[in-house]
Amino acid sequence: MMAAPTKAVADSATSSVQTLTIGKALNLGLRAAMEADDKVIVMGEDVGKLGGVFRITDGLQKDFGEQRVLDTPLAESGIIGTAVGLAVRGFRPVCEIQFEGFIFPGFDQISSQLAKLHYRTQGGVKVPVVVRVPFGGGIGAVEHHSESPESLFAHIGGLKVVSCSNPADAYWMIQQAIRCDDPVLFFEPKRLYHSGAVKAPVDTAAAPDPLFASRVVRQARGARATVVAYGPSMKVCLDAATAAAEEGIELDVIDLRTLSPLDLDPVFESVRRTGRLIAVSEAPAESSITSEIAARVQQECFYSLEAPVLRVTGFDTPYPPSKLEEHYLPDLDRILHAVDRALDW
Amino acid sequence: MMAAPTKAVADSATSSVQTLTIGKALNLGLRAAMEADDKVIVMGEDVGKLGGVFRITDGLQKDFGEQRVLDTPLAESGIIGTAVGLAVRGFRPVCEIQFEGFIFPGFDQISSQLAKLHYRTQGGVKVPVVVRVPFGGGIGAVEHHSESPESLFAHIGGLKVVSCSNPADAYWMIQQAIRCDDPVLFFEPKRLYHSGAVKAPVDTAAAPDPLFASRVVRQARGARATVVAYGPSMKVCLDAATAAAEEGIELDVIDLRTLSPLDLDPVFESVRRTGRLIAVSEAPAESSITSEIAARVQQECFYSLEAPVLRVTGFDTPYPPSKLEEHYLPDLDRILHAVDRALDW
Amino acid sequence: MSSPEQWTRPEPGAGPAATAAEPTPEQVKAGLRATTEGGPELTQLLTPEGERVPSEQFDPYVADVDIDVLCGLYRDMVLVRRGDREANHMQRQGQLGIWVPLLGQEAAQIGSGRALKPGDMAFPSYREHGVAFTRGVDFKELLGIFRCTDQSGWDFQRHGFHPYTIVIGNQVLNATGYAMGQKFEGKVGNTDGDGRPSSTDEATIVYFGDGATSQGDVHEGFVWAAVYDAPVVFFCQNNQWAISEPTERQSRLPLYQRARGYGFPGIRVDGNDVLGCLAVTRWALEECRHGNGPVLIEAFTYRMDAHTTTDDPTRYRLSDELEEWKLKDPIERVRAHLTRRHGIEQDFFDQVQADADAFAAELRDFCFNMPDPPPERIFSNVYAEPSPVLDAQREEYLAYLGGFVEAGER
Amino acid sequence: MSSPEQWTRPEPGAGPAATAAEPTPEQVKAGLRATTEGGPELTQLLTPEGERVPSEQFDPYVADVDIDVLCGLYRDMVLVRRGDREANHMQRQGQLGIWVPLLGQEAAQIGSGRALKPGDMAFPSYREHGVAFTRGVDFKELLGIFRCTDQSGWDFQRHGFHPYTIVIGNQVLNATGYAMGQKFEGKVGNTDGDGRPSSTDEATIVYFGDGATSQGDVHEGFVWAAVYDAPVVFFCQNNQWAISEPTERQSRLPLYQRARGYGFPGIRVDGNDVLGCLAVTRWALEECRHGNGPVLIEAFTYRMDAHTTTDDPTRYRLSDELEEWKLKDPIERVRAHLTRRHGIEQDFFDQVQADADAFAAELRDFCFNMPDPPPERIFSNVYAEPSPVLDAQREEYLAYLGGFVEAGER
Ligand SMILES: Cc1ncc(C[n+]2csc(CCOP(=O)(O)OP(=O)(O)O)c2C)c(N)n1
Ligand SMILES: Cc1ncc(C[n+]2csc(CCOP(=O)(O)OP(=O)(O)O)c2C)c(N)n1
Ligand SMILES: [Mg+2]
Ligand SMILES: [Mg+2]
Repeated sequence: MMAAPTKAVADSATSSVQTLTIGKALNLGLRAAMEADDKVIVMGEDVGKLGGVFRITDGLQKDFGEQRVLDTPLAESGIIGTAVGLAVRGFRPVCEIQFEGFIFPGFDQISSQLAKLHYRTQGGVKVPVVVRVPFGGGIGAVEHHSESPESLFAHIGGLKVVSCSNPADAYWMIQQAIRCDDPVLFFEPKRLYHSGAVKAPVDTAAAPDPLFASRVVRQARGARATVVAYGPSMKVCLDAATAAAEEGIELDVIDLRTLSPLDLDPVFESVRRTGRLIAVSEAPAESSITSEIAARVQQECFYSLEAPVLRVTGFDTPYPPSKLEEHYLPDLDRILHAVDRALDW
Repeated sequence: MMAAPTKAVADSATSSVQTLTIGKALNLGLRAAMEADDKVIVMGEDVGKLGGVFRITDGLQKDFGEQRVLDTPLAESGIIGTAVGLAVRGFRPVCEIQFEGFIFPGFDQISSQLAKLHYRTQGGVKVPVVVRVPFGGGIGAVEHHSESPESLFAHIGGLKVVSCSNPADAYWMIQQAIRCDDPVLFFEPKRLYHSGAVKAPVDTAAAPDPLFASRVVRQARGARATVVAYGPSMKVCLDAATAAAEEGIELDVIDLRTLSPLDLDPVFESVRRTGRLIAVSEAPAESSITSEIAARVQQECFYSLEAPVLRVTGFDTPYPPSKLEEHYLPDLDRILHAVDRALDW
Repeated sequence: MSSPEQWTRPEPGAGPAATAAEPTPEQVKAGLRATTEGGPELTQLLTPEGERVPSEQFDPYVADVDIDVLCGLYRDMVLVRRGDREANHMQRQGQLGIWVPLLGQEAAQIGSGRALKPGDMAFPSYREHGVAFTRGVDFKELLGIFRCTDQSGWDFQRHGFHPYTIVIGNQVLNATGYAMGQKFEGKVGNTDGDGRPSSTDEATIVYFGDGATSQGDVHEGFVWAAVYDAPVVFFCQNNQWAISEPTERQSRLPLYQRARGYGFPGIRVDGNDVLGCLAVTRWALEECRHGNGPVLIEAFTYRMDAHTTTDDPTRYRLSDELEEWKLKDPIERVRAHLTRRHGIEQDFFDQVQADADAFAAELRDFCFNMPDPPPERIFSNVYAEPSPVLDAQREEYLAYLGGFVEAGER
Repeated sequence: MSSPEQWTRPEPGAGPAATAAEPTPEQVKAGLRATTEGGPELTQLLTPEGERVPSEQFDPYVADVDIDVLCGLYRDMVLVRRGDREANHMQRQGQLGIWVPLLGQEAAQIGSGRALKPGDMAFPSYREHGVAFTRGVDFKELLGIFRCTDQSGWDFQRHGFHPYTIVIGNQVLNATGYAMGQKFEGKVGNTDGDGRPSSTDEATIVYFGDGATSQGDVHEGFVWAAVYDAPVVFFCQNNQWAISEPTERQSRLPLYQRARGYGFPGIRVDGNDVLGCLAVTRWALEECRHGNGPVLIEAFTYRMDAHTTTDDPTRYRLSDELEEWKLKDPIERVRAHLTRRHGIEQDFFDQVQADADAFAAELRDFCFNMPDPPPERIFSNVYAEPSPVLDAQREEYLAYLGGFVEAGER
């Protein structure tokens, strides 16, 4: 049985409000989850002594031991595949994939076992595995270290896919994902892990929002367009909204948080007011989550749309050499340009 | 150097017109490609003596030998990964994945190497590998044998994805895919392989349509809606159009043929006339090719649409026990129901 | 599971017959002619002729196998074969979408399955109907998978028998993870008050084929198990074929030798020798329970029928081969042993045959009356926790279906 | 390539220095104290002290290595180390996004790389700058990858050197496929007119690390190569660490023994002994060219620097370990050997040092002047054949960019 997380959390923090980066919030969230339930184990490459290449699991092995924080052999199918077995046994494994570009060797175990065991057994087997995936670009990295493959998992039934964009969500969502009885792909905005720009106070005692719900993060009477995004794109969208407001154009901004199943009701509601939607993501547009948003919004808000849903995304190419990523990634200008196009449609 | 394929084909067929199933057309197409270019090799599980579990490679090992038709060890990453190496060496491997549900162990080699080598090397390395994937449901099979994962590959830059729906396309598209210098994921409608219902005359001497182009397969003045689909769904869409016509409602029907990059110009053109679009696919709708179609059509045809783009697809679940697949798969009634909804919008 | 032209019902064919209760003169002759194969490394406790071969290492593991136990193993194998044949036949009659025959692998499955204790966990592939039987999973519970009304039908925890896994190799990693969990929970290497190994120690066994050994997942399972000393027995049924591909397409060396490269024991046992399989698996499981796992067992056996009911083995293998393996039939040798060495009378064999017939009849009745699942099943248990998107899809679809009902259609 | 806080430029650190041309007294003392490690199975032709150890099996493979060749190998290693240090330094200065040091692995890379013939093909991982050097790939051509202006910069065919592969294990399968192609094209096992092995026979070598051995792809490469007798040398540089994980996290047994389970030879060579690496790799390549491949070589070496410039090894390993391995430095032992056994004078070492400095200066100049790629590069070579969708995206984006130019922005 799990203790109520809020209690455990309160115990482990001296005050209930701390100013945290996303990386530190994740670290504390993991720690709280491990304290609350000794079936929670952390596994992955270099997550032990090193604390992960991003230090998200820093200190956990020291405090919880080698049997709860496993430096695994170097193979992602092995990580996911053994996590499935551990979950069948009653554990709640939290797997770290070192970079999103290395999740693909584990794709089969994710799509064939992790996503389907519960369905296959009519609910007889639960596989509460969390797969943590640092994702996204903008860190000046070499190939395979800057991709955004989340849409691939959103297409697969049986998986839940979420992404956090700020420290409070990072802290709470990771705990909620671990408590969730479904497999959760947890996409973390690696560019922002240690960024001071999104550092924020986190009240570790306050009741969190539900995990599988999007959130309106900026709303204005008279807003003329809606911007929807998730994870690393949230910051740039909020910056764009600030810039637009300075020019007198108010934007609603919505953080999806849950990428599958999508919680689009707040988006529909906003679009019905604004008449315009810009969907933003670093991933290629083709057959993606932003496609899905456009497809569903054009259906639900058919008579409200004053312009088509526009998308600001990565291009339909492999991730380019990162010297070019400023061109590849949605930035403030491209978002504002899309807003302008929508307004001028 | 490759001989012109038409010549080789003419040699191997007694008359230039034969009535073929899709399965036989693929078999003859593969044979023609192997005759035209001795760098073409076929590899996969059971493709040799057995001729593949669907017999698509029937007789090829007998005639071309064990070095050109390889019964490989049982591992899909191995199949794709060695095919990449063979392609780097100058071969043109055609890999058979036994059923689409077993492509996932090969996902990493597809997304990390097959899709990216050409880009990574600025064109220095070509990887002309064709990955043949029998896909789709309706065959009363057990789990993992009825899925439609094509959208996952459409999302990955660097891959081309196609699907054939009739014997003539099967015969020509497989040869064109093999001649193409890009990696091609070739999705074959397994349900129709040996179906008499889509058996048709194939002129093995006639010049084929381009590979990466969609095709309007039914068009009528005064058509009131457009239906777009691909592969195994084409037959049911055409049947639906016939049924609708009997009730006085004409439909344009478009066979996508190329799923990535999408060739949507004919769709835009049609929708501008009809004002309505139904996109049909057996795959789950979420973050899929049908999402992409909806997203792009709502943008390109914003002022022409009289109803939102509607989708008739598999549900966002794992593929169900196949006793239920008649409910899961788009059928004539569901398509006509969508047409009605679009007309009544 | 691979199925050429799966939607075409094949003609009822003349598959190998279920073993008759009484050996024919040919069978006796054949048994005598039978030679041991599988190389000198093969562990065998019962020859094809039914002779007991002593083994210093493994005899202790079957010291308790008296005549009753032997008769029980015989009965297990006959029932399982009978059930297998019945299911195969029902597939021919269109009652099942497909069947995956175990014919010829009864000894490997019953021997290893009976070696398990209730607290152990077995991870099957898709052919382990015999193992299922030993785990108390009713044959009837298997049928849903093959009738395609279901994807897995039993309570895995109660039976210690994980759902079938179709994607080759996947279960090897899942089993290894499960075994790691047994270890992490302290269920390995304990001693009771008297210093003897604790009876509550646990182990895991995972089944896979010769073809599966090529998959990366199987390798990674070996790596993980070795690194974490996981209490898992890797039980490879080398039935000589991976659909149409002989074992030479997967390996240069006997498969049990694969273990050499990882630093844990690998052993080849005669997979048609139920006693040998029992002994070797008991030994391997004890190694695991004591904390000395993992172990690889290669059970050298033969797939006597097609890969599945949709397969046509005449395209790729000679019937001579089958004839030769018939001489090594796993059931016949136990019958010969029971008759010649233990004087078991015909009565017993008749009774087993009657039980098997009843078993088959029950199976048949059940199968013919299996209900189709309701359309709602498509949407159930996709997630353990609710999904509003899916709920909406279900409601929309059911309303749509309801429309037909109202309209009197469908 | 894994990079904690990659966007934060770390402080310039005091990494191990490039080997000075002249051994310090400490170095000499250290060399004398150095002990052989890697177990008794280690093949070694040159001890850490610079003594030549005879080997019946491998001496014939270095019979042609005269003093000039030895000096050449020494020079190769010094240049490569100097280039490596320079690149590492440039990363600290912000000129490269990341660098992957090869420090300590010079002998494994130069020895094996120099064993290759022009017609052979090498498949590197991401640390094989030394092998690149032996294949005539200019160090400068490597920089684009690490400056992130490019993803691979050389003509693989001309050099017989495949692009770097970052996803662990992938290249092992690609190389195996390539080697299968060599075999299918009849480039293996031929004889010249005089009955001697043909000089046009080819082989492939593929590089990977100790960590990589756990990946399914590496296993599948072994399976394929064994089944198809592919002429491929699997060259595993066991540098003791996979980022922060020691080799024990990947295997119970020495890694070269992995080959046992597949039925091809596996051998452990002192990876800090350039002569040993040359000999063993030549032998293995000949095995392959003669049609007896594959072969696994484990080069037992040490990663003397961090995993990459973004890694901080002080978090997971003791500096003692590094100190011990310094005694086994791959360059020092050749210098000692050249000095003591061949009387090579200081002049030579001075000249090599000067060459190395020039090499580094050139590299540095080049790096500081590398242009950024144009935005169009994003869209080029996604496909070999045109894609109208992508063409439209490119045009739209370039037009959008053009708008800024017109507006005088950006
Ligand atoms: C990953 C994967 N690839 C392909 C298949 C199709 N397939 C089903 S069984 C089989 C052969 C398996 O052979 P083996 O491992 O020897 O087991 P056996 O069927 O002989 O018991 C194949 C190729 C599959 N199920 N999974
Ligand atoms: C599939 C995959 N998973 C994870 C990584 C991240 N990663 C890069 S290098 C490395 C360690 C590799 O260790 P080893 O194989 O010993 O090679 P070395 O770096 O020591 O040369 C890891 C985990 C990767 N590149 N690819
Ligand atoms: Mg088999
Ligand atoms: Mg290493």
